[in-house]
Amino acid sequence: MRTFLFRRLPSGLLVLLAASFLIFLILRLIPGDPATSLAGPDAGPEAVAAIRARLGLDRPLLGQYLGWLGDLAAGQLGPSYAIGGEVAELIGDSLGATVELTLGALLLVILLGLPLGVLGATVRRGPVAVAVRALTTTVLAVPPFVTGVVLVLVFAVTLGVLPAGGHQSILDQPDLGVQYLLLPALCLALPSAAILGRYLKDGLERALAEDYVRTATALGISRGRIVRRHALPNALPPAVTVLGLQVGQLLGGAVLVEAIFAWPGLGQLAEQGVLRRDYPVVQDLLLLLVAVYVAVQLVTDLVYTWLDPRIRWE
Amino acid sequence: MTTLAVGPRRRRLLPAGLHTLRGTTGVLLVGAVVLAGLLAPLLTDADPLAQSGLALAGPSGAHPFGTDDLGRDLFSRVLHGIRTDLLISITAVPVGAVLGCALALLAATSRGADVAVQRVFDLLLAFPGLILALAVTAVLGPGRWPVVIVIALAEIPGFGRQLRAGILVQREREYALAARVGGASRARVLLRHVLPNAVDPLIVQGAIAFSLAVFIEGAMSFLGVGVRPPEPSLGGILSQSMAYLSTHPGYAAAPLLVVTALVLGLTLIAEALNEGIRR
Amino acid sequence: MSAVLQSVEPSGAESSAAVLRVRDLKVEFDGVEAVSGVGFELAAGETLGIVGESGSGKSTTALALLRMLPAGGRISGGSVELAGRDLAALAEPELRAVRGRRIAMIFQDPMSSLNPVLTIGRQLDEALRAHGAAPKAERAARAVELLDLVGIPDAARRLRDHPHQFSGGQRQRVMIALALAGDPEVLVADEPTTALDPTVQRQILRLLERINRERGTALVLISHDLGVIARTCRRVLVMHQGKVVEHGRTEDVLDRPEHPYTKRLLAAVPRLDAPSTAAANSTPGPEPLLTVTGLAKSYGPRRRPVTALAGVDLVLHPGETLGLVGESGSGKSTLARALVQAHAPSAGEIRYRGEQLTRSRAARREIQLVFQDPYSSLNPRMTVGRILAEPLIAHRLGDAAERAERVAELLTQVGLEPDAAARHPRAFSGGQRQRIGIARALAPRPSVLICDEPVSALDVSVQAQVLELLSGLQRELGLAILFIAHDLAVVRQVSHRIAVMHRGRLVETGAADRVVTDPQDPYTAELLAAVPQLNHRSPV
Amino acid sequence: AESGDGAAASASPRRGGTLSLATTIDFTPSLLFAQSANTLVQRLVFNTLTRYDDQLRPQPELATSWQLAADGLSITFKLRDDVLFHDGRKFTADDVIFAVKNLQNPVRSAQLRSTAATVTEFRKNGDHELTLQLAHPVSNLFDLFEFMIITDSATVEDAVAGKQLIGTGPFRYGKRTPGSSITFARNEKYWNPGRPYLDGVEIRVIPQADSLVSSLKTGQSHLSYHVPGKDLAGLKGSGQFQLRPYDTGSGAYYIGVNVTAEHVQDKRVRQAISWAVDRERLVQQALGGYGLPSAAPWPKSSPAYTDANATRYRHDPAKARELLKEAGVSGITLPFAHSNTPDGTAIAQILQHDLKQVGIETELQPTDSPTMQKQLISQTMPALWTLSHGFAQLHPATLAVSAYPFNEAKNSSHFSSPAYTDIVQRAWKRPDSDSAEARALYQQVTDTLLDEEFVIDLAIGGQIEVAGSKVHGATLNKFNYLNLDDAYLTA
Ligand SMILES: Nc1ncnc2c1ncn2[C@@H]1O[C@H](COP(=O)(O)OP(=O)(O)OP(=O)(O)O)[C@@H](O)[C@H]1O
Ligand SMILES: Nc1ncnc2c1ncn2[C@@H]1O[C@H](COP(=O)(O)OP(=O)(O)OP(=O)(O)O)[C@@H](O)[C@H]1O
Ligand SMILES: [Mg+2]
Ligand SMILES: [Mg+2]
Ligand code: NI
Repeated sequence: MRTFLFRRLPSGLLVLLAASFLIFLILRLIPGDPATSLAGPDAGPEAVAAIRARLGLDRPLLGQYLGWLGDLAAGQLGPSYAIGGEVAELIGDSLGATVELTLGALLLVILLGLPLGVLGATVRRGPVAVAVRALTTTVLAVPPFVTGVVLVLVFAVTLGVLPAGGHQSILDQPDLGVQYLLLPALCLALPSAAILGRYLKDGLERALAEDYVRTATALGISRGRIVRRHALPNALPPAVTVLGLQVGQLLGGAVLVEAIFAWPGLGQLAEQGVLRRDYPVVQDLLLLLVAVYVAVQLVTDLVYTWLDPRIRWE
Repeated sequence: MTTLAVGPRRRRLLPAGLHTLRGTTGVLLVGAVVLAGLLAPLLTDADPLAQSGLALAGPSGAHPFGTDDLGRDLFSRVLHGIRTDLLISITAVPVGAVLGCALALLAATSRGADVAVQRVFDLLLAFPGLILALAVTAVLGPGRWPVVIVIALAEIPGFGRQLRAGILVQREREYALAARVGGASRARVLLRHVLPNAVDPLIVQGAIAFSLAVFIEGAMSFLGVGVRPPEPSLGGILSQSMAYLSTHPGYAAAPLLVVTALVLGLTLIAEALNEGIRR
Repeated sequence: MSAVLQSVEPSGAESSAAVLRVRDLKVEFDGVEAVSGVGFELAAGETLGIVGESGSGKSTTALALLRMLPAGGRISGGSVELAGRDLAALAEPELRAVRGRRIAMIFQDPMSSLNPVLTIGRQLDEALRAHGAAPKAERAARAVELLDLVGIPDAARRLRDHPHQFSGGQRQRVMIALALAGDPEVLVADEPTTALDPTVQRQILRLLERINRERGTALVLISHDLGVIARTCRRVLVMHQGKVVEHGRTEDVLDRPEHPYTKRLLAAVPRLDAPSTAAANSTPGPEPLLTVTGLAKSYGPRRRPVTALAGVDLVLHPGETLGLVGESGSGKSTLARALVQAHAPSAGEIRYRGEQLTRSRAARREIQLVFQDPYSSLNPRMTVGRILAEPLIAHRLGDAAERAERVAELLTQVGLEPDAAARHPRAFSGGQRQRIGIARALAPRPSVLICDEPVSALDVSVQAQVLELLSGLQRELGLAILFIAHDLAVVRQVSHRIAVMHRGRLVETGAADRVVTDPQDPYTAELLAAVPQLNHRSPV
Repeated sequence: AESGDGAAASASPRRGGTLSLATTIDFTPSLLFAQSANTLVQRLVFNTLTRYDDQLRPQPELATSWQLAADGLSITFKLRDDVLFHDGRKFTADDVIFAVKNLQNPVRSAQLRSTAATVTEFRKNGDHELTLQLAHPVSNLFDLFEFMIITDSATVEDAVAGKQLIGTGPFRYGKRTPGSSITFARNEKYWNPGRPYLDGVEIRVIPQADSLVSSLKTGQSHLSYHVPGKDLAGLKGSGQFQLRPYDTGSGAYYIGVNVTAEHVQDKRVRQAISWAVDRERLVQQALGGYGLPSAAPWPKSSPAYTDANATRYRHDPAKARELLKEAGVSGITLPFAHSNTPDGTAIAQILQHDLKQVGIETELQPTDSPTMQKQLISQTMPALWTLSHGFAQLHPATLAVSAYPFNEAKNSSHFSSPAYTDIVQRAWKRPDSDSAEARALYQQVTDTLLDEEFVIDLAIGGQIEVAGSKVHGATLNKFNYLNLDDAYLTA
């Protein structure tokens, strides 16, 4: 495991470096600059120039880039340009909300995706099969921004059982926190759950066609047990890879869902940052997302290895 | 007597599996949507851009799907929206697929290249898509191209990873070794022998890719960086309709119906092909 | 155990002692009849062998006994009565109670038939809990007992291991242990030893015999190897094209075959005691064509290497066939692959006509390989014509027209019609595919042909055809052949000399007849002793 | 208690409760001293010297009384002496001096900087009295004091960095979660005894307008000023809410014209555009009917507002075509930038359609706001764009000297004319703002604007307060600062 980490570390760092460069570049390529958006709607050019100088935006680009990397290496994130506050605090605050949302969604992805996949692979006919198919298709066909609005309309406005949006830390008030978390997490989880279910269904179908399932059947083991105890463990490793990919999507793709549910997470912060050209916030945030993603990939590979004994021994 | 063992698959004119009920239904659904898009000018003579004071009207003889918030005929907009989305998908998905496959082939050349390509996929997957969408549109200006680029970029890792996995498996097959022993160069083994056997999963991936494309187009419209208004697009109509979901749910229904039919059709085709391949 | 001999006629008088009674069984695959009217009875503790050519319906019959036909297949007639109940009429839960408990099956390929991600202990436990709810500790004890029974050393510890940590022979034993978990009355074994070398094969057969003897489990053994049947079964059933063509006591059938097919089958079986026919076929040239010295190869990470070849020395003369035998995993395929430069050896050198072998295209042309598995080595997406033309294109031999001509010539050479070029590999039978593999290897006109187990997967009649083809080619083209196989009888028949491999080394090399009749190395002797022979008679 | 709150306080006010306020736009600390889209925070944490009543007459707040010199060149304030900042420090005349100087700093980019800059000298008469000396008289002087919040000089940098806000207002700044919420707690030592009634205020940022409406409907939020017009009808119908329009409006929608661009250099083309657009339909379809179609920038609260100005241009495509013909313009295509928000896009599409009817093709350019802003400031706008502007709600001179689209010295339209400059300066540099003479000048400004049409005004957006039935007494000042001094929640 240690060697595994060592082997992955250099390429991971390279990814981060490449990402940092791309992020920096993309941000500067976007027209509009932080000083003008900071200056407000009726500012004069002199105000803008003064702000540019104060933010150091008049320095050469390479200097700005290296300066950023240097600050990062020193653990200094500095103040935000436009949103207000320290970047570290901003990211720290929204990171908590995003982690909550992502973990909540991940849990739902598993809770929904698993049965969808298993039922999809084992029930071929009848109302259950139709229901599974209908659910999967709808979820895949209806974009999350529609799902979100519909969920709010149904559960918050019409039924009034769940809040329409906002965030309550689950750590402070678990019961209330869960109520706030449920809809956005569901909205975020649905497409991923459908995708996971799909891959799982595929994997299960393939596993169920394997010879060892024939062996188990010949031994008189019941169908249900074969699916659960024999086929599923074989279908899980590839599903875990898919899940790992989805975590990246959940982390980064939450912009819309966070906007709909007024969830103060990284997605919102990133959108705010881009909309105000708050370079420090966006740069650090995107880099963090890439780093988290790289880490998630690493964890995925470790879990994969743990689930599949064949790899462990090679 | 020697029996012919049943081969892993049968080749027919149409890909295997599309002859099943599931496959046929899928082809019909997708065909209907595509045809509706292609024949849009014949199916309706309403101008999708013409506005009137009659906003948010319900379905009527003149407006089968009603009108939108600016008094435009929704039926015509949806049909023309299909065209837009088809055009976008038909450019973006193949570009993403080709780039992804090229990277996967590059990965097959050496260990170093493999690690590098894998990290490129990581990078593409890690970069938040919507931020990328905002950035690309801001740089290029609004329109169809940024949407195409964002979708293509999003499709690269999907295709690339699938193909890479396929190549890794196929490369270890004996026929690849046999080709090598027969004197074929590495490149020839990869391109002529391994690649044709590794592309099967991409058919399914391709089908899924089209629904992803419609998704991304919609999300970009939602963020105001989609196709240039007033050009209609399915995602665009859908995102505009959200503001009226509680007061005029019919507005959202038409584009949703089309997207659902398209996705259901593609899913069915993908599944049918999948089964055909596995058989 | 006393063997109760049943009436030879399956449709004859009913015997109250029969546990399994099959009557006029018919199986269809999508309307095509694969098994048509098979019938037999099996009494407790009895042994029955089923032989027949590939595709004659042996496996299908076995699966029908458990009502476990693959999708598309169905029992279209007849009955399978197990302890008086017709399986065809049972509901799924009742069937489950029968499977594993009354009748159990051992499948051919032990690797794919074991669940790769579950430990052996878990799989045994699953089998045990499928019947009766013994407490966990009791089941664990039973599992150890079962592994012990099938002769896995250190059973208690190995429960925690996964299938890939066992050798091929051990996996087959685990399969048997699983089948025994439900203490079945009937055990059906479908080609349990086909891929195994003689020593391991003997161990498995002995185990089956012991189980039959000690526990009174009735045994149905399916094999294409008549020697295996001869040593294990008291009665035998010969199948051909879905029908039983002959049925009787093993001695009777083997000594006095009545059906023409049975006669053909018996005639095709190579006999270990038959002398080599190689010398009559061709005379090796004096100058060595291929010289291998100190060849070594190891796999895996540098810190934990697996040594596959540990210093192999070998010469091969033009026109000579060198047989290579040895236990599974001894490095035979590794050597073959090193010779065609599919991988670089860790040490040692290979000389061709006295020159160091290079990676140049010209050098690679001279040595060609015929693969063990004819199907997986043929590209499924290419026509046979393309497959055969590929080496010609690679070596830039001729233009398109010349290549087409050469392809037709090659096909004729290996006994196929030239119009075969337009078809894909899947449209050919196993034996035909093996010929295509040989044709491909011959395409660039090599002087050395390496055949890695070219006949192991084929039944004896097809095997005979392929062997005849090879010796014909040697006769005409003066090819040098390295012939790898695990069947010593076959090897003796075709080889001038035999080399015996054991744990990555050649332990013995000598004239074919000499090695078989007068082995010098103890390992060779062990190997020879393990070969099942037709003249063996089943123990009573 | 001051005047003007009698009507609101019909039921007896109740102490306690936390008011939850929903907004689509987050508070931007760096724009604390500029008028931005979110001005809910200013008057909660801070106070101003004076505040306007409905007739634009200044009323005392931190200043108890004032004396404007007859020549309009100086003003003397008497200040309250019982006011404490949230950190316990006493409020004095120095704080007023700092506040004015602060607005003179270009970095603060305050729109009223030009007015603040006329203050040349500060004379303190003790801690609670001071005189401001002006370079010349200005007609919008009290706009400045309505606008200028009194901040703590020591922590002003922290304030614009979003770290802490220290003022004298009714609420203390609590915790801010950017993009999500800001909380405020009651200032127990507020100078206005017994106020505020509320224990706290929470501003919830809900970027999605639909979500904001849901939040109101579910009772999660009590009050909002950011409900899109098209959702108001639904809320009004439900009977759950009180809707209250403010005459100040929420800014005006306009088409900006770059007068250096081809074709639109010609005044007649610009006028044709103004005739071509259907302002009524725009208000109906894009603003849900909540807004005032108007060719002039002035909302009803402005002294310059007249019906005649508002309806100077009506929807008259024939007239537009005639003007275009006269100008010799046909078959043109103009680039047309607009904000890429749903509302901005809807408005642009409506305008595009209307222009097309008179033969002007446009190519829409959805642009995000920072890009637009940069183009505005660097004067690189395309031929046409549509946006909204503020600052017409007070004294008309403020618009022309402070709002960038209308600035006589430098604007995004590249428009300048000596006549415009002269009239603007004359309207601005005068001591009174409400005389007949002043009004005549305002009319001249309006006439110039409506003739030149470098800014083609379309409609004044409605400023609607949506309050749940429990909410009472919330008001906005003329700069849309939220005043909750007298607000309370009934049970
Ligand atoms: N799943 C299937 N679908 C269709 N046909 C099948 C299937 N399985 C077997 N068959 C056909 O049934 C016949 C009998 O096959 P079976 O596997 O029983 O032969 P076998 O005697 O076991 O041969 P081998 O020695 O090669 O294993 C063959 O013709 C085969 O092609
Ligand atoms: N690619 C590989 N990586 C690691 N170990 C390998 C690899 N290929 C073969 N080995 C190991 O090298 C040894 C020799 O294998 P090889 O395939 O040459 O045996 P063989 O004599 O051909 O056996 P069989 O009769 O079963 O085909 C075995 O222990 C095997 O497990
Ligand atoms: Mg078989
Ligand atoms: Mg081998
Ligand atoms: Ni054999």
